[in-house]
Amino acid sequence: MSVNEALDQKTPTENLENWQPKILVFACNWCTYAGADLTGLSRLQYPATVRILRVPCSGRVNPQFVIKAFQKGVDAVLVCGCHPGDCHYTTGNYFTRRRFLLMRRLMEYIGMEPERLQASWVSAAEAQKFQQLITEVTEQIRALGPNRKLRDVQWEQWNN
Amino acid sequence: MFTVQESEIRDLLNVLNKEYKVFVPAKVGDESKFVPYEDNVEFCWDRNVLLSVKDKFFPQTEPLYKFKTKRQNLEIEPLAPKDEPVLLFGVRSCDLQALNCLDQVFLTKGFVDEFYRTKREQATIVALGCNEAEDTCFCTAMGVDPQKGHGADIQAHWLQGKFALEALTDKGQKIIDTLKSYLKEENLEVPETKGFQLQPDMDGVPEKLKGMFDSDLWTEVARKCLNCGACTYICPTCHCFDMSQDVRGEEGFKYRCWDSCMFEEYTLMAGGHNPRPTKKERVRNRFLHKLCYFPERYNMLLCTGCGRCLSVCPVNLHITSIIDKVKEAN
Amino acid sequence: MKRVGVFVCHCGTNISGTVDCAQVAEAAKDFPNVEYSIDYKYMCSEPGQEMIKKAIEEHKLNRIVVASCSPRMHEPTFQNCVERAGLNPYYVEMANIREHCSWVHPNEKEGATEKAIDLVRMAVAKAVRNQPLQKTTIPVTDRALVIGGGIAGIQAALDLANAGHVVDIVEREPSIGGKMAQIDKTFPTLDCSACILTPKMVDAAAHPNINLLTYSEIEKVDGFVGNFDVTIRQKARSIKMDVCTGCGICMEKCPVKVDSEFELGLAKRRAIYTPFPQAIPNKPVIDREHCTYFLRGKCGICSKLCPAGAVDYTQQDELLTRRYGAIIVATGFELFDYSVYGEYGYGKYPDVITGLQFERLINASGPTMGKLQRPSDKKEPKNIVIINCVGSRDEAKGKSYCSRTCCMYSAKHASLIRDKIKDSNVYVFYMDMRTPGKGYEEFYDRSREQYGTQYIRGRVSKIYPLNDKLIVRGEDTLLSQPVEVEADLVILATAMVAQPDADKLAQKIGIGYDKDNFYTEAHPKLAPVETHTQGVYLAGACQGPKDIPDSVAQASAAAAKACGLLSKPEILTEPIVTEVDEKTCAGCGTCLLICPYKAIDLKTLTERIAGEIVERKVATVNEGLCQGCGACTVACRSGSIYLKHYTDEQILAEVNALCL
Amino acid sequence: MGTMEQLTLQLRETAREILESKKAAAVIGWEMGTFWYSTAPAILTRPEETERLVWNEYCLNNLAKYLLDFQNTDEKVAIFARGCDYRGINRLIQDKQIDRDKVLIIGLSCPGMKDDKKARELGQNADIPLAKKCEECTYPDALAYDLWVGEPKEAAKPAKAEAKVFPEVESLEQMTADDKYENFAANYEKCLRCYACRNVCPACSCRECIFGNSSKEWSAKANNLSENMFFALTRALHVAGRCIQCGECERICPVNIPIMLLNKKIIQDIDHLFGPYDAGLDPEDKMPLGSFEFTDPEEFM
Repeated sequence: MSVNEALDQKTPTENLENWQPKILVFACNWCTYAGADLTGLSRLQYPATVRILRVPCSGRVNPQFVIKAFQKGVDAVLVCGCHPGDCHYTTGNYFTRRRFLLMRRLMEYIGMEPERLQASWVSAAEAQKFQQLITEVTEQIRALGPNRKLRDVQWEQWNN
Repeated sequence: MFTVQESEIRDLLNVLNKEYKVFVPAKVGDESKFVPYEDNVEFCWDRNVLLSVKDKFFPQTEPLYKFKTKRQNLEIEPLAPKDEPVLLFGVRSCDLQALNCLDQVFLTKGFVDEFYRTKREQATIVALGCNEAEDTCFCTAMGVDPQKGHGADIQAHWLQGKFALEALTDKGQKIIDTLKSYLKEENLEVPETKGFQLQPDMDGVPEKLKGMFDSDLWTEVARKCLNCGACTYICPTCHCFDMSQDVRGEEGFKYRCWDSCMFEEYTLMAGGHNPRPTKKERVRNRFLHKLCYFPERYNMLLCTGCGRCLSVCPVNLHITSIIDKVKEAN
Repeated sequence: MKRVGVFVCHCGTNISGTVDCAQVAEAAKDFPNVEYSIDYKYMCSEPGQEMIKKAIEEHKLNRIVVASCSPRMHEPTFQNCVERAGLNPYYVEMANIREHCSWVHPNEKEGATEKAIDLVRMAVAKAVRNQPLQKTTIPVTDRALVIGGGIAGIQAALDLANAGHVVDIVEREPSIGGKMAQIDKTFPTLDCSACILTPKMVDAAAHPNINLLTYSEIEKVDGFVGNFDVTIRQKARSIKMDVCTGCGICMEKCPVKVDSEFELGLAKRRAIYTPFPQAIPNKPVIDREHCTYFLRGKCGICSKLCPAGAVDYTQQDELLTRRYGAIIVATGFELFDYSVYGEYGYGKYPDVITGLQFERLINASGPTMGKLQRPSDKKEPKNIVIINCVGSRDEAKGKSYCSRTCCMYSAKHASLIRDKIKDSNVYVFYMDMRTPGKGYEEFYDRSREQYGTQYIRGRVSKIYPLNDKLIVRGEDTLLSQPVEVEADLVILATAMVAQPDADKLAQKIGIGYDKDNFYTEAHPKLAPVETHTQGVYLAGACQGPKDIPDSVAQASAAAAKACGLLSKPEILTEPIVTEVDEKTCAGCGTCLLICPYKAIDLKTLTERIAGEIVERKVATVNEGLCQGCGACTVACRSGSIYLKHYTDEQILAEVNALCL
Repeated sequence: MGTMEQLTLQLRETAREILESKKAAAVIGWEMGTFWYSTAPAILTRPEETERLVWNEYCLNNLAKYLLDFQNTDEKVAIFARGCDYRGINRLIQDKQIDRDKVLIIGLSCPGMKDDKKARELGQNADIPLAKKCEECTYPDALAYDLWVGEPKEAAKPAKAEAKVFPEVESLEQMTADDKYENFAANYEKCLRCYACRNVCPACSCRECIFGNSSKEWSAKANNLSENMFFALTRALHVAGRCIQCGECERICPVNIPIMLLNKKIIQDIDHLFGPYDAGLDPEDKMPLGSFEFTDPEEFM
């Protein structure tokens, strides 16, 4: 399967008109997940393009999950956690920060659009910030269109 | 023998391309491999390609069937192999002998591998003689005639700026007939392949190896091995594979993929026991399989002297030096 | 065989108002391993939980997925329900289709339903891979730590001590008492603040189970519930506490005079001082920043004069580490710095004072022995203006919240002034009068009818000095006309804000705090005095503005919670901790560098490899210390250390399910 | 070159003396390979074997990782060490796979080795260029050693700490996203998943790798572009902060994938983000991803 096949291949499952971006959010249980809950409690709206995956701490998010997600066809990944200093486990997010400072640059270096992997500190009280973040990322990804890079297309190839 | 000018080989290949999917040996970046013929292809006539034709018949990853489970019942949908007549132009004798080894494994002794068989039958092979050996070549020592490809339909030679074709089978003859307009009947003298630097003496080695299972030659030799899979994946005769599946929910594909006896997981048993725990056993197994077990089962060496493992091995663990050491061993 | 039951909750209409629950339940039917899928109005209700139990027996389910609200709210509920049905509680997975779905996508019904289906598919994929986990027990040290010696801290300590537990109170100031010690009278009963507080302070000091660590601060908090290793910095008092009799001679003779923090700058204190006469412990402290001996090495009068020879300049700060089972945070509040308000004079007019300063002026043991006088010229004020909501309910320059207590203590101040100075005029500028407590409205009526306070509904736009008066300009919105008062004294009812270093302490302990740095309770209704950090409880204004009755009530609640914890020799802990696969662990020690709790160590393993006896190092986890953050599992390249309930395989299953 | 022949003799003498006096149970060095341009690692245990040792311009293999084969013996092991071997040894000490006092380091001053692939092409009497990894080498000599072969030199000092910049990484960074991806995908389209790059790497010291272990669900055994890229990126992340730039992975890759492009990018980013760091200089210093600073750059506020 040559490189340009990987590139110019339209997203096999959805055609582009009613395509909805699929964004995976890793949310740490103590801050961002609670912040997302508060966004709900305050009835603040944001697009239904986001799926939140709960992890105990942003320090639990392995950069390899991000690559796996892009392989499986996610359009963007958001890693969220407590503000440095607020981590329930005191140091978890300091390691997250180092890992994802490197990971974002590495992904951009191999050609992934920087908007597709973002990280952001959202505390349990920042409902507004969470809403704005999701709305903003969704707009960015809508502009970029579906992600085809790193995509595992073996399944589709073997199917037809 | 029919000849065609090297400059017209592209027209000849275009004709063949109409009827067959033609693959030719080409330089791609720093490597060389068989690629579908296109006009802008950069041919690689002067030496054998790095990646052999093995994966045209025994691909590194090949889906075998699709399955779907719903509660207890299971549906299996076999995948029909693509019927696509293929023509491999320019396969060297060592690779053809390697194919012959693969034929033994996949087609004989009551086990016929359908996937391999259909690809093999759909393939028409034009062998290409070697004028000059590379420093890593030692096919003659392994009983392979560099100028005569085993089981090819046409034997070609690259001489004096011309390609000489000679039909070996009637399928080959039919092809030559269709290309008559491009060919000129003339006989060229096929020189002897020169430039062999390595001449390992295989005489008596398989029998001697039978008694050398416990020799500490293997401990010595295996110390420097990295246990990577480079030699096995580059070797045209290595044919070990593993089964795995790509599952999505309750649907999936069962596929076959290359595996290497050099990997620890290759012989890892379910209970955690590993009959070949350290690299000494694995290195020993690789060379015994090639030079002793395979000949014992199929009376044919599983090494055709192509020399690829000599060029890729990071630590210079060469089968030729193993053969020499076995000869010397008491 | 994994048999999953999916239960989709309507939550009344909270979820079904947007998400088509029936469709979600229907779609879940053909997810892998799903045997039973139903939707119901209230899953967390009694009938709802009953339905789960019945379904488990009937369909022999061994995995449960509940699609409802946030797991942060009802995961324990459904885990207990499932446990009662004989299933391991960790076979439950929740899909948050309320806070994360129906409530945030009201106008995208179709999108929300599709998202709900995705979330359920993810939960099913994770549930299928969940392993049964058993809670383990850890020992509980029967000793409590109360941080903050105000009324809340004292009350909590007394309740704990009376329940038979040993308590340490750590108070930053030289004496316990907190803000309440500065107050004169308390509403709504107008009984004297000291008369309520000082007996409790004495009880606390005298109680055999209570140790007072005053003039001390929290340096470091390690460990976890039942086993908090707290390092406390006991600042050097320069006084030998056991020798000093508290006679006070040193305080009279000390030549240095400095603004007294306790008197809020309205009076001076000496370099060697006790903050207020009824201080407990009633032994002085040397303020090393202003004491001449420490600044220039001269003087030393206090040590010369001290009959007991209790003064000891050589004392140094001491670091004390103790293990506690529970921590109650009662660090109180601070007043809003009103200098941001130009209209009130940026804090430069001496006769514009805060409510607390007024408490000092009117207090019998205050700087003016209770005689109300203007700080500028010591004259008795006639016209007094009280301004409410200074800094509260003001998004622009102040705090967005209402500080709950100002209306009441302004009414109290008005009543006290009118009572003390019969011919005085007291004007209270207010936006809304908030009198929520028992007897509060009646107290406000009395201050208006009986004491004749004049309440003006409106904001003060400007205060400016005119010869010795303060002209207070505002607007009476009820009469919709401007108002101007020539005031002798202006009292600002400033907002209650969190302590300036509240966030630092929270980070030390590992508890959450909100945008105003008030500490976040686990849940406003379900767990108002607990925090998300097990074993740490909250009491008093540090959790949010509140008055004394609420603070005391909360203190007793926190004490009760702590008693619940300390009364047991050991407690069950979350089994979500890490484990090491010793076969693949290479003993490289990278995980040791990551673990904030020092829960991982290297041990020597002896085993036979290929016929040889071999010793090698592998990592080992102390399940008690591990809090389950999982940061080590990412640092482990071979995946030898994994976090139970959040293994790589489980998370990958969720990611894969997302994209089926 | 005269001196290299002389050094070879000294090498053999030192090795023989060590094995005869039982100072070490084994000596790890290089011996001649099958062709004039090839050498191979030599792990010798008997004194007479030391005649096979050689020191020429093609001693390219990094020897450090062979120390892992001696984890279960408690005798010492001697190893000839150029700069890159020395850093490899420190790498394994930092991962607690070997301990320093069980290694007898014999320092050698490395002149920079020649490119064996070019040598095979150009022939014996052509002017053969240095190997790519040797051109960019910053530490040709071991920083600490127990013995030294050749004229004594004072031990090299760690280079001045400043953030490294790699020209090929810089040029790649300028390309558009699609071009970068096209380049990256084209490279890893060729990958055979033979794992030679992993098995030679002194930063890859796991007992069982997630890529050789189908019970771990990280990777599929299928060889397709997506899985190959996952392998490449994951290994780059795993050796982040550990890669000593020995360049062996790139040199021995059977299909010539420029693997170091990923490692160099991460090394460059670590230097700029967390301060200059050279892996394998001192096993005691903090690994960049095993530690953090409160003052780390903040991009996620």
